[in-house]
Amino acid sequence: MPFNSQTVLIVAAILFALGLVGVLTRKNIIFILISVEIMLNAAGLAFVAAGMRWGQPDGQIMFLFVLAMAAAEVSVGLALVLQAHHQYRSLDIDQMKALKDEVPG
Amino acid sequence: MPVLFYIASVVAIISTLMVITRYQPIHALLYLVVSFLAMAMIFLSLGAPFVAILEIILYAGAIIVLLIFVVMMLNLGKDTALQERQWLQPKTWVGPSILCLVLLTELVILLFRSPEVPMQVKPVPMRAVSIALYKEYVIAVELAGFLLMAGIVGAAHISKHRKKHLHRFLQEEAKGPQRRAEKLTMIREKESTEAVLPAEKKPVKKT
Amino acid sequence: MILVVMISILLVAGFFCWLLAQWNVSMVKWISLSAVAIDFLLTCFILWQHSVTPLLNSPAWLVEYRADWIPSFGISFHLAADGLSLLLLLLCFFLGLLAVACSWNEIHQRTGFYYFNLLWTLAGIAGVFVALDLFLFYFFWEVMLVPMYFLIAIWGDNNRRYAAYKFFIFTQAGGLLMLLAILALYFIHGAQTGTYSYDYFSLLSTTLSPTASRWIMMGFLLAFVIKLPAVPFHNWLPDAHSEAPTAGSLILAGLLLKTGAYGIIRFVVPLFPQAAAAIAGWAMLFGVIGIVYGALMAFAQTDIKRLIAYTSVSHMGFVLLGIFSFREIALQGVVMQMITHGISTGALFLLAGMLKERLHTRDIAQMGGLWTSMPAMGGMALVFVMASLGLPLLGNFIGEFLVLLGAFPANGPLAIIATLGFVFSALYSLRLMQRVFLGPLTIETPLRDLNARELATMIALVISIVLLGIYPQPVLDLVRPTVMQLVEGASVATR
Amino acid sequence: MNNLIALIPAFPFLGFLLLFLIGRQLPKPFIAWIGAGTVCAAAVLVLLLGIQFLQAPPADGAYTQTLWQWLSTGHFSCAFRFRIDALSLVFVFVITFVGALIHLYSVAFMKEDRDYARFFASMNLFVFAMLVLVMADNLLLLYLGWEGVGLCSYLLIGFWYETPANCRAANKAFYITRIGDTAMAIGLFLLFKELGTLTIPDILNASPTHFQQGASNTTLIALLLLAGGMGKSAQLPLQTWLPDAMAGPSPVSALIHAATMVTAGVYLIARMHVVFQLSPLAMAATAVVGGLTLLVAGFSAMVQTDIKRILAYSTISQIGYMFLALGVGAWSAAIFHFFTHAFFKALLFLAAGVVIESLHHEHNIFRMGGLKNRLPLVFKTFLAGAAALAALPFVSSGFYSKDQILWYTWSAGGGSPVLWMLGISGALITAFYTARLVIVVFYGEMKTPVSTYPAKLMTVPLVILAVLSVVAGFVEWPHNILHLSLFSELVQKVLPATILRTGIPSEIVFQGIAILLTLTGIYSGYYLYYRNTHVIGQWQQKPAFVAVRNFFFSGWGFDRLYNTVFVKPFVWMTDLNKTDFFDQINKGLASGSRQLNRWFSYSQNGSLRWYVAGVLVGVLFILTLQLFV
Repeated sequence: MPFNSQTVLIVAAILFALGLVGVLTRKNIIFILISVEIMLNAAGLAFVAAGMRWGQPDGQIMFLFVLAMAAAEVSVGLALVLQAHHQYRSLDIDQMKALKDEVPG
Repeated sequence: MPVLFYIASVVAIISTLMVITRYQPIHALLYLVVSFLAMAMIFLSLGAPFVAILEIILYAGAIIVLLIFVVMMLNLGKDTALQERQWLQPKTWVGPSILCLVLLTELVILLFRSPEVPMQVKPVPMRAVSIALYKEYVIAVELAGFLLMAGIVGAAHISKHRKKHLHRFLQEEAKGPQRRAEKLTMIREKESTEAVLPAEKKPVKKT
Repeated sequence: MILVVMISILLVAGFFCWLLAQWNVSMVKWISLSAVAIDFLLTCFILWQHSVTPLLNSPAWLVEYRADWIPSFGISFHLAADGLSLLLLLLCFFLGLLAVACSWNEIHQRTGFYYFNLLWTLAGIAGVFVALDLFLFYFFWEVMLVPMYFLIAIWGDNNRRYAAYKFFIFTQAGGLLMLLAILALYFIHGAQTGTYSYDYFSLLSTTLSPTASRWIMMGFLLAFVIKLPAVPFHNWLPDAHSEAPTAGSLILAGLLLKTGAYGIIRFVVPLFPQAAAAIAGWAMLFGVIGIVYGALMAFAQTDIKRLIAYTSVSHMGFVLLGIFSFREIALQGVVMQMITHGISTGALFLLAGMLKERLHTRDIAQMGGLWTSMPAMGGMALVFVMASLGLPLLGNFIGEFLVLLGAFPANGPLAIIATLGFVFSALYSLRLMQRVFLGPLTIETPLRDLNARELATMIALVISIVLLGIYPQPVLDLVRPTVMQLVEGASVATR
Repeated sequence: MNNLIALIPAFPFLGFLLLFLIGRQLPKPFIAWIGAGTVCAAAVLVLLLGIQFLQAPPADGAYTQTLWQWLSTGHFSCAFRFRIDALSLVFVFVITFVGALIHLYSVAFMKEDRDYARFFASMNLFVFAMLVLVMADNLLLLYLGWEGVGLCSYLLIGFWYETPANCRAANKAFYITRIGDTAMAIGLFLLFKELGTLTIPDILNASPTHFQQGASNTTLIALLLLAGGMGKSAQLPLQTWLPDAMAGPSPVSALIHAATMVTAGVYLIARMHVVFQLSPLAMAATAVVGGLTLLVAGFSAMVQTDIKRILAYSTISQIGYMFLALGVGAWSAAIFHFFTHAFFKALLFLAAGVVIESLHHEHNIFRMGGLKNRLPLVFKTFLAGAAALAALPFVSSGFYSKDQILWYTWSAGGGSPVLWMLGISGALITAFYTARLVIVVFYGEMKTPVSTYPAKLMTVPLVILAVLSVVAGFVEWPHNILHLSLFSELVQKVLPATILRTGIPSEIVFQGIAILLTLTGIYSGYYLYYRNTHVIGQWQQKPAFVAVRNFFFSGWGFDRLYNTVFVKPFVWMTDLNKTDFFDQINKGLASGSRQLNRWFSYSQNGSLRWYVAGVLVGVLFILTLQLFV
């Protein structure tokens, strides 16, 4: 397999898909957060790869922003996890359905 | 370099696969570290050493540590693993996996439509990255700063409250002062009547 | 300028009512009464001014005011009144006075906000009657709609939320169609002439392709027939009328419906003469259906306000029939019908409100024999019931007769069916009279007959309806230039 | 004098206004003065006017006075203009004169009533409206009066409104006449469309040149006007309201439902005679309607037991004679019969009112009887009226007018033996039921004691009317007896003279037959109800007789027919759609969108996984689009 930009992007796509599977299948919020991290990371890889394809620094800068965002996301997300654990005594995502719409009668 | 890249990619993919299939949170996190390290290798092989180092420091270092802290704090151990084991039956994961597979296939097909361009690995120096960062993207950097700040404050705020609080919109409507006063007197009356009753019927706890 | 003053008096007085209600409620009533009274006198003054000079020779537009509003979009603050507008303004302020008077003791909660809404609705209606910039027209159209919504939704009867929503959705749907039509006209006109303007007179000169003209006209027409209302868009009316407070019903029946008719006369026919002529037959048909259907529905109702509401549907059918016959006599009849229907139906709603105040019900099955205890009210009711069934000597007859007389050459069979409306109107009117005032007395509790305030309002209405019945000539002369223009425009179009 | 004719309706109108506005505060004598006084003043004015008219007729045959321009728009213009010509004069005279007498009578009759002011207000308004009707210069003003009298009729039939039956009768009267009125309104529209004017003299002048003889539009207009007249004058098939209208007080029945309002149809047709003459079909229709009505109503009158209903059916029948006369072209004969009928029928109703009041509001004639000696004055006056109704030869006014009609139904231009047969059998029936009425009420043994005796104010009008019932006929004699035809000379200033056919048997033959039949009718009434009362009793054993009797009694089942054909389906239909069919459409729209909302709500299930899957599906959708585009 030649070392093309596509190859790198395919790797990123595979990682992204794996992260997505994680988000979709797991029950525990921690696992979901982890999977989100994988997806963000995969997106970052795609950025970097695209930047390197043109030999420009912009891709790396985008990766930096993704990184910052991931950090903020993880910190808020984990705070929410703690809070959820306190209130629901569980980290089961299926128990948290406060946004469910009440079907009118 | 391609060889390095391929090896790292395979490691990354396998370890990621392990992440999403583990039942124990701590195992998953350890595989995630491997995955991140492999990713750092990929970055290196692409000629982006700065990013590779950041990947290791921030992702594999800071974020993973945060996650591990939380896992330890909440004592997520066997119970969680059991729950996940019971949950992760084929019927729950086959459907989403197929969807994701379709997505992946489509992405791959789309990727192969564009002309194949061989990758010339030519490292972009850190200097260029820094100049671009503080020149063209300076506003974005500021915004990222805001974001992190907000993240920190938000995290601090959210994790501070211990009691279950409803949003004010969700609270009972029209709780005027008069009504509250009525309620208070009602409660008092109730207590006074209960005072006459035998002791074991008294409310156990008063907050 | 005087038109601007009129409208702003109402708007400002409305604000003051809202603000001052916290301190002094009775002052609020007096403020609103005097604001409407001043406007009424101003309108009388304009009419008097123009009656000194012979009306028939004066130009069609008697008062005009124009200022730039948003010049970059061609939006101007353009108000003008011809005989028709002035007449409707007079009706607007006359009924406005009665509306203020009849809510004097009826409204006890949020009085300031109530009068704010009342005055703003009146301001919106007055604005609709004089706006000659289409953007401004739409603006006033909405101004009259929203306070009316609040009037129904806050001070209405038990089922007020439903009625208010229904009223709002119906009129708003029509209003949006009209907005689309206005915009389409604006852009087509701009593309043709290069100057983008919402002004009525410049838009009059737009030449439209038949298809475009038909669609744009349908937009306007739908908005207006919903307001009118014509069957099958009349459903909001019974609910809104029956749930609204008395003054609300009065304004709805007396004025809001007239804005629909006014819109057709002022905009639909002059702007799209060919398209209007092309659908004239259908429009007349719907008018006739409205006449018959409204009458049948009115006959079946047991809720007194719903009954009166359906009579409005029936009477407004005459308006549609008359306008689209494009005959001078019929159009004069339409104007008469608008004015007299405003007065007579308004009076009936006032009476229904008084009955509700005394009996706490709107169900005519629970009434009966009220003449014995309230002969004065019975006498007044008789006058207006007779007006509603088109008894000569009272104004409504003139309107209906002229409409039919004019519509007859235009479409004989439809006019004949419409004339059968006379029979149906007798059916529902007498049923109302009999169920409420005649028969054995069913209510034991002593009832108070009309007091001085109520008597004064009713007498004012009786005098006006009788005057219109025996000497309608001033009205006819006043609107003659407008009507003539319309007829000429339509006849050019049909040729 | 020209400037005074507006005062004639103005007086009663003034009375109405005063009584309507402040009537309840006034003491009863005041009300009586206003109510009766204004009509009397009008009557005096009419007498003066009439004398002047007869002495020095105006140049163009009519007095006119314009009050103000009512309406003027386009080429339509109408004024409040009154016009009195010979025809109007006859009507105005009857209205004010009989009206004044009835008002005087009512002053005493209604003395005990709580709503004294309302009664007189309505009566005055009626006189005003009726005067406007007959004095109108244009058809719009005529229509005003036409509807006005309908309103007053409604108000007065339902005068005792606390009884639901009275209100129903009032409503029925209004509804049915309104049907006729609507037809008439359509006729007016058609006339205006054709001629461009509604002014009566203009119509009469323009019609012969504008319309063709027997053209369909002329016929249509004439038939529509006829329908209007049929409604107001209670002719077949719109006659059912009049018997029920007897629910009103007796003076009302006398004034409105006997003397004046119900003859408005006659006036209208006579007024529009030019239009009718242009349409032979409409003339024939008028005659047939009149002929059938007089028979149908006569048969019903034969079996009624309520004294006022008998008179009501006889009124329908007599107006049938007028229509018959109009239809055959005997214009002046119709008006002459109206003239005499107004006196004797008003008399009969007023006398009946006295009888009813004297017997504790007893309406059934079979519970009366023997009143001849108890109420001698009433008996004598009633007898005078009854004689006129039965057309007793030579000594009653009814004889002269009816004989003329019967003669013309054969001999006039539009006449035919069939119509004559209808008329002559009607005469027989009339004589029979009149005799029955008089004998059952006044002869035999007394069944209900007399409780009150009429006041003087009630008997004086009776006497005056009784005298008139006898002598009013003397102004017009049959030609073969005496050449005195004052009435037709007066009326023929407006109405065309009756054209006789040629080759007709001598008039004396018809007179002989008519007299013979009248006497036969009277005798058979006398025989069956006085001499041999058991004959009726024997007949009543037979079911066929009872069935026929009940059929006649119910007014030939018209009420039941209309009830099943019109009223019930109408009420059913309106009730069916009470909640408004179109509202269901809107409600359907609303519930449809609510149902959609419910369906979409299921997607809003709060599960994060579900939302993410939604996003994924969306992404897939976009990518798939990318793939295939």
